[in-house]
Amino acid sequence: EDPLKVGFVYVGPTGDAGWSFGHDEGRKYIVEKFGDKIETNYVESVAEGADSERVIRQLAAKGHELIFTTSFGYMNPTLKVAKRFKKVKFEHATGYKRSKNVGTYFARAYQGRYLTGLIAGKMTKSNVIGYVGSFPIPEVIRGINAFTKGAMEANPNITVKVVWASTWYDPAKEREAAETLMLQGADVLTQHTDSAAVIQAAESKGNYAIGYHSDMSAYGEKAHLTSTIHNWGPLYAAKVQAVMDGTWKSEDLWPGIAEGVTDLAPLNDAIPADVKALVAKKKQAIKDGSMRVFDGPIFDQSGKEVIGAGATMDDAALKNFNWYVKGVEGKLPKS
Amino acid sequence: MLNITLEKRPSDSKLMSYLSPLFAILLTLLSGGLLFTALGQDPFHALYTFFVLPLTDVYGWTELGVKVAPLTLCAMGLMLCFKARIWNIGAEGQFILGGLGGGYIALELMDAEGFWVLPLVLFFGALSGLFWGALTALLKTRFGANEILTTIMLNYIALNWLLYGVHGPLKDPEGFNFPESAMFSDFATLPVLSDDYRLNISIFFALFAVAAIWALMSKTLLGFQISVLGEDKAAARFAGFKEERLTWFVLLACGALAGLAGVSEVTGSIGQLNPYISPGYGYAAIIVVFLGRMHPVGIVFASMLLALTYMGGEMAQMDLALPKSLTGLFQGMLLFYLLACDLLISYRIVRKPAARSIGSSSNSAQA
Amino acid sequence: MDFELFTNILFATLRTGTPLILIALGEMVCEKSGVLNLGQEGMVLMGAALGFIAAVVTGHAGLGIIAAILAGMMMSVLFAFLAVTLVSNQVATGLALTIFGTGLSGFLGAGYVGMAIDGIAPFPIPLLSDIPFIGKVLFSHDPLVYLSWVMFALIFWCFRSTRLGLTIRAVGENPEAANAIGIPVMKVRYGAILFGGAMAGLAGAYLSLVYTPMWSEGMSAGRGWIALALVVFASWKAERILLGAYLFGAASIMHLVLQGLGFEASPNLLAMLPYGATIIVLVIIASDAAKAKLSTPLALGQPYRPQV
Amino acid sequence: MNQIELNNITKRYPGCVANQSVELKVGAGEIHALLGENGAGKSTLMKIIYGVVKPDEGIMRWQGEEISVKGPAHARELGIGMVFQHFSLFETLTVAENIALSLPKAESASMDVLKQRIIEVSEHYGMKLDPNRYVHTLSIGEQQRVEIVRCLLQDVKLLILDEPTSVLTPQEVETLFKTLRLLSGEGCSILFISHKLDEVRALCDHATILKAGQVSGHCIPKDTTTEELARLMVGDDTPLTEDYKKAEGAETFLSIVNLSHQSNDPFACALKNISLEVRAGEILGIAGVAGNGQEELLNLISGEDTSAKETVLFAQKAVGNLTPEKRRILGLGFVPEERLGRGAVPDMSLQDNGLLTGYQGELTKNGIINTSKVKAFAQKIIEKFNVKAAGIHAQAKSLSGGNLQKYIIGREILQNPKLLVCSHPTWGVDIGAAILIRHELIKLRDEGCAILVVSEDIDELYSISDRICAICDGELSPIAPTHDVSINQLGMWMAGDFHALNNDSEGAIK
Ligand SMILES: Nc1ncnc2c1ncn2[C@@H]1O[C@H](COP(=O)(O)OP(=O)(O)OP(=O)(O)O)[C@@H](O)[C@H]1O
Ligand SMILES: Nc1ncnc2c1ncn2[C@@H]1O[C@H](COP(=O)(O)OP(=O)(O)OP(=O)(O)O)[C@@H](O)[C@H]1O
Ligand SMILES: [Mg+2]
Ligand SMILES: [Mg+2]
Repeated sequence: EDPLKVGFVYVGPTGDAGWSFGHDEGRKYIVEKFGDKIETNYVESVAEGADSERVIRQLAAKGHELIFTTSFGYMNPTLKVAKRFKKVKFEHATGYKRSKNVGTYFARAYQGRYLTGLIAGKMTKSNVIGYVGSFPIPEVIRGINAFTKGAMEANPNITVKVVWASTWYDPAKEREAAETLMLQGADVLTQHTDSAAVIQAAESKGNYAIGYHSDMSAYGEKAHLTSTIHNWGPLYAAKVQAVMDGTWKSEDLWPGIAEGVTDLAPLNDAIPADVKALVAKKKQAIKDGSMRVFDGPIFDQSGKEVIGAGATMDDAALKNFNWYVKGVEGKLPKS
Repeated sequence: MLNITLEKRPSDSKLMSYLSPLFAILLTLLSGGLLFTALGQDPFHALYTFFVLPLTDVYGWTELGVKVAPLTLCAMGLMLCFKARIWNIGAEGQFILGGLGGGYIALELMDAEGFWVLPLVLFFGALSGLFWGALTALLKTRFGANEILTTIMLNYIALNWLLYGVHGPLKDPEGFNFPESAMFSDFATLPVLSDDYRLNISIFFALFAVAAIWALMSKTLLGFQISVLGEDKAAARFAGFKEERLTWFVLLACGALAGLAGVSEVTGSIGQLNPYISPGYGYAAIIVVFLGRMHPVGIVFASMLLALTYMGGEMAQMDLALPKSLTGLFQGMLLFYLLACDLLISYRIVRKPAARSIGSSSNSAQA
Repeated sequence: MDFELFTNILFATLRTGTPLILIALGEMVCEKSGVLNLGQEGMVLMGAALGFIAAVVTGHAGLGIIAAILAGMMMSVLFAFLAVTLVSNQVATGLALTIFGTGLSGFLGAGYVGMAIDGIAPFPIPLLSDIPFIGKVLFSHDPLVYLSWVMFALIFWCFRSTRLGLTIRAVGENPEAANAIGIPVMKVRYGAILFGGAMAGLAGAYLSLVYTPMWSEGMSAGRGWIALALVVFASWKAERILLGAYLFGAASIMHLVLQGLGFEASPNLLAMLPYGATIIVLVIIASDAAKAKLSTPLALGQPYRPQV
Repeated sequence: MNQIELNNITKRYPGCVANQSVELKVGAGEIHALLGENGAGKSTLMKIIYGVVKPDEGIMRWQGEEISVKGPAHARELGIGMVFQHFSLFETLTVAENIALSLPKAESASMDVLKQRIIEVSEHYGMKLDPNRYVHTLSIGEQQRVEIVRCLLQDVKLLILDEPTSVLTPQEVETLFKTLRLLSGEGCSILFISHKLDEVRALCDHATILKAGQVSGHCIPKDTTTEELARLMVGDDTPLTEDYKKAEGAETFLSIVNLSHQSNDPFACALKNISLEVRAGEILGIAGVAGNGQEELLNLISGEDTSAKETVLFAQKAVGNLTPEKRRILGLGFVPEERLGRGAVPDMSLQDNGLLTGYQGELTKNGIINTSKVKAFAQKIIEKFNVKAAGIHAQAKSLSGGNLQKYIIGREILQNPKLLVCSHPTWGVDIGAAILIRHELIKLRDEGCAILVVSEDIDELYSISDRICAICDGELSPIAPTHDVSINQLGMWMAGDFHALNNDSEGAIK
């Protein structure tokens, strides 16, 4: 029998230690797991404009039965191709539009962000934590808020300073943003951009940093406290299995720490044992569902209680985050 | 002993100006073949995958058209500028602004119904591109600022305006704050030629632009003036051609054409505004103009060739797992070879008996 | 703004300006000889990629720098062969070099994306770096920052009081006359282009070995273009290149600093700042047309091939 | 022993043989003239001696030794200096820097020493120079001094001067000759190229005449009449002199009124309060050494540069602020100094170059080009003005200088101008073509066109102008009927001495 052909479309190069790297790790995972029962192909650095539609369509036309389109910008092109190739199953990462043969998935990376926030709050001496943002979209704001919430719980005196680099990927610019934050007193940094420049910046100044997407410890052994990482492998394996079994259906998956899709890289030994224990405890609580990151009370920047104690934010609200929680400094830019 | 030297031709060779692109393509294929061999691929299969496979079905040809249309539109505008030796690198910014301006109108007219919507959107797109071209023209004619540099800066600024728009005021209110606009209404979407394919009527805009600019350059005094300005500024001034006006004209025309390309892209293949509306068409069009020898028909072929390198690059990734950067490599090579072969237009290679340096062979001379 | 922050901003400004200085000084020498090389971006990227690869392979960042310089020079030989020997259009050749270099660096560097190396560490100059304020701002940098000053001084001196400087200027002003009095025009141009390539390669090394020790495709992110603008801004004067590069560095730091200071504006609008500033400066420079003409290499961009 | 000896030198260029089996001998201390028509191969031969051009065949002996000159640096080492027909100076460098560039490294090591030597040498030979001045601030005469001093700084044994006098005032020529005689007395050989046969007779000991690349004769200039020299150069069949009747002119067409102008080009010469009138049916000649404001004045007349409205009038209509296009409509025709790169676009065909200024007439309609009419126009110029070209599709750059000039003048004349402005109409044009061009100008004048001619060739101005004047440093001398101005007085005017009275005993020529 012919192997099942699975296609992947990446927005960046596969070796970027960032977003696309994580997805390609997922691809390798299923190759490992299913062996010659499947055949995978990928196209990297596919621009999110009109070209992506052709690439997705080509993959479909070449007989791929399951196609993962792994960036937000592929949402509408994926839907357009899916309309034409009704038998092919599509999985679009980070999007919100689905159809009969298009499902969506994402990771609850904010859960990891919360845990790293705890560490940052404990590790800062200056009580200023720097956050290099890419663009103020809900995904990023959610991360900032989860991180700040964790940090505030660990240390109510901190503030989180955000600088928007206005790029997903420009190492020098990310580095400049990190430097700027350190100039303004930040001694722990984290980033929601794709390169490890922020880690390097922290390392060079003897400060701490927390990575994102993949284990970035190689870029700063002293500075790197941990990273929030994605483990797409199990999720992809489940989807492949479902297609093989004929049980695939369009759904919106948002797995997190409980499913092992979101996780933390190994913690730096500089982190005191009690902090490690705190992180482990909270992680367990998230895993077993006894706690959710955005359980109330949650205050906005003005100190007004937005979510009361005992309440929690639902997923719809999380997906539409467009305000900062208490502890973040500065105003959320309207764009 | 024979040695090879270059000798300037008294008059440029017409034949060579046609042959040079062919030589360049052959050399590129040859080098490409060697490169593929070095990468452990069967060179013929790899070249086939890169240059033939994308065009083995109707779909491939229509997709070629999808890329050729914006490339040709931008390139026709740039050709006008380059003919006048105005090194406008700004088609990218003009393209983006065209998309942004047209897209803005399309979003404003979301609820409007009627066939006037699309022309209005296209018009505004072209107008926005024209406005961006006008900035360059103003900076150049009024302040004498070098256009290569101002256009590059304006490209960055245009991109940031687009980002500002899609992250801010033009964001889809129902889009979960993601940086894209709502999808445009059907009345603001370019009709496709066939429901099976993406190719839309913007290909006719491109063809029309080719015809119009060909006529402009070969039949009208204005076109003649543009050529003279480019060939020889002093002669243009001497003849009384108005440098400033011509500069304005070519930059505005280029802006409008690139803007039209931009708005056609957003109202055509994309259907909304997002941060990625141009995969660098404005820059690629520069190569197209040089490859196409600054001639409208040449530009059509060059656009097709360049579009093919993009599609071939995708094919090579899918089928041969080769990296994407091959596309740039091929494009660079093609241009290099073309520039090198162009030498043959105004020079010829001659094999001369080595100049008998004075004195060195004196004995025989004396004898 | 407190004093410490001010010190730090100045320090960061010097770092940010450094790659621009390296590229722009190289391009300035090249343009002084009458050759316009728009391929900076491609050469920088090749320098960054090959420098990084060499550093990974050999384990020595120093060797990486040498490799980067060689890579920049190799690219510039290609340019020189076309633009000088084969008298091709310099604008087109430069653009081709940028496209080619971007593609080739991405291609060669593909296997090295995401690798980490120990970059070149800062080297605070003993004693000097202990001076308050000045020591921090000027003397606590990495070696390439100091090297950029050395190169600046060399080039400044070269054009102010050496025969070499005169020769280069002569070739850039009137290659025909230079040939007639026996200056080897082609050789001088080759030399200037190669020097430009070496400096661009060095700038690439700065990015991939010092500033952010990693390789990523297109990591120069348009700095080559900015440097080209700087040369015009500086009216082909080394001291003004230094000034311009630091101004630009300050502008690109400031749009981040302003955010940190709670300045309320769209980050996208702020990101336009350096580019807008560059245009304004270009306008100011160009408006003094008479002066500009005196400092512009008169034969800039004109191919020349002596007839023998 | 001869200082230098050339045997059997041949140099071929694509399409022509510039030198064919040329023999030349110059003794020590001898001043040797090289004569010939345009394109005869004089400059090429000199460049071969100086090592700029490599010969295809032949032998060169230097002080009896066979040598092969590797390049200008080598030539200078040997003691050969050359002043080119087209200066090889760098305008943005100082005098001292310009000179340093052509000296061996060791000799230019110290700028201060060099400057001192420049002052000494230049004073010794009576050509004062300030080493600190920028070349673009120097007059043409001063620039030439730089070229010569540059040669003299080294122990020069052979000095080559390629048409050094074409850009000098008569007085400057005298100074130069004194210097050259001094040099010759010191044992330095001189190779002197000039088209001005009187000068050759006054200065040179021997002359070699080149024709179409070959040596066509030798003579001793002092013992040969100017007429005979000319015959040796051009052959028997060409008429040598033309005598035109002077005309009076009718009503004024062009008036320039108190025109002062400083363009924003730092290398440009400022014009100071210039007034002149050109009448229909006359030719006004303006003499002057290049770079004294001729360019700027002509640009203001042609409209390529503009001035206050009332400073330039065409038939009483103020046009100072109008564009060239509008002035052409009012009847302007213009033949600029640069043929290629202004008067004609080098890479365009003759057909397109006809359209270049002919676009206002019937060649276009509503902005659309009438191709067949453009072709007919180009064909007509070629036929009427006897232009030798491969046809209307030939690129302008493929024509020889003289033929292109005929084409350009033809193009302007065939548009029936009311005012024709000509800059150096026969510069670098051989004698046959020059006669044709002058003849056409006179014919146009007699048809009632107002003509303004700017030239450095004084003989030509005397031959065709009805009234004459000179320009120096942006100022215009008095204007007088040609008959009433002596060569001497014109020379004073060219040197800026406008009050010099016409008290010269020789009186006006002709
Ligand atoms: N670089 C060149 N390429 C081709 N032909 C050339 C070149 N230089 C000179 N010639 C041709 O060689 C011939 C001799 O030129 P040359 O300059 O020596 O003449 P000349 O006697 O100095 O003339 P003139 O009196 O005008 O200075 C001319 O026909 C000229 O067109
Ligand atoms: N630099 C050059 N490069 C190539 N060809 C040249 C060059 N100079 C001159 N020629 C060619 O040499 C030929 C003679 O040119 P030149 O201008 O010296 O003619 P000429 O003998 O002076 O004729 P005329 O009397 O018409 O001025 C022309 O056909 C021209 O194409
Ligand atoms: Mg000559
Ligand atoms: Mg001639």
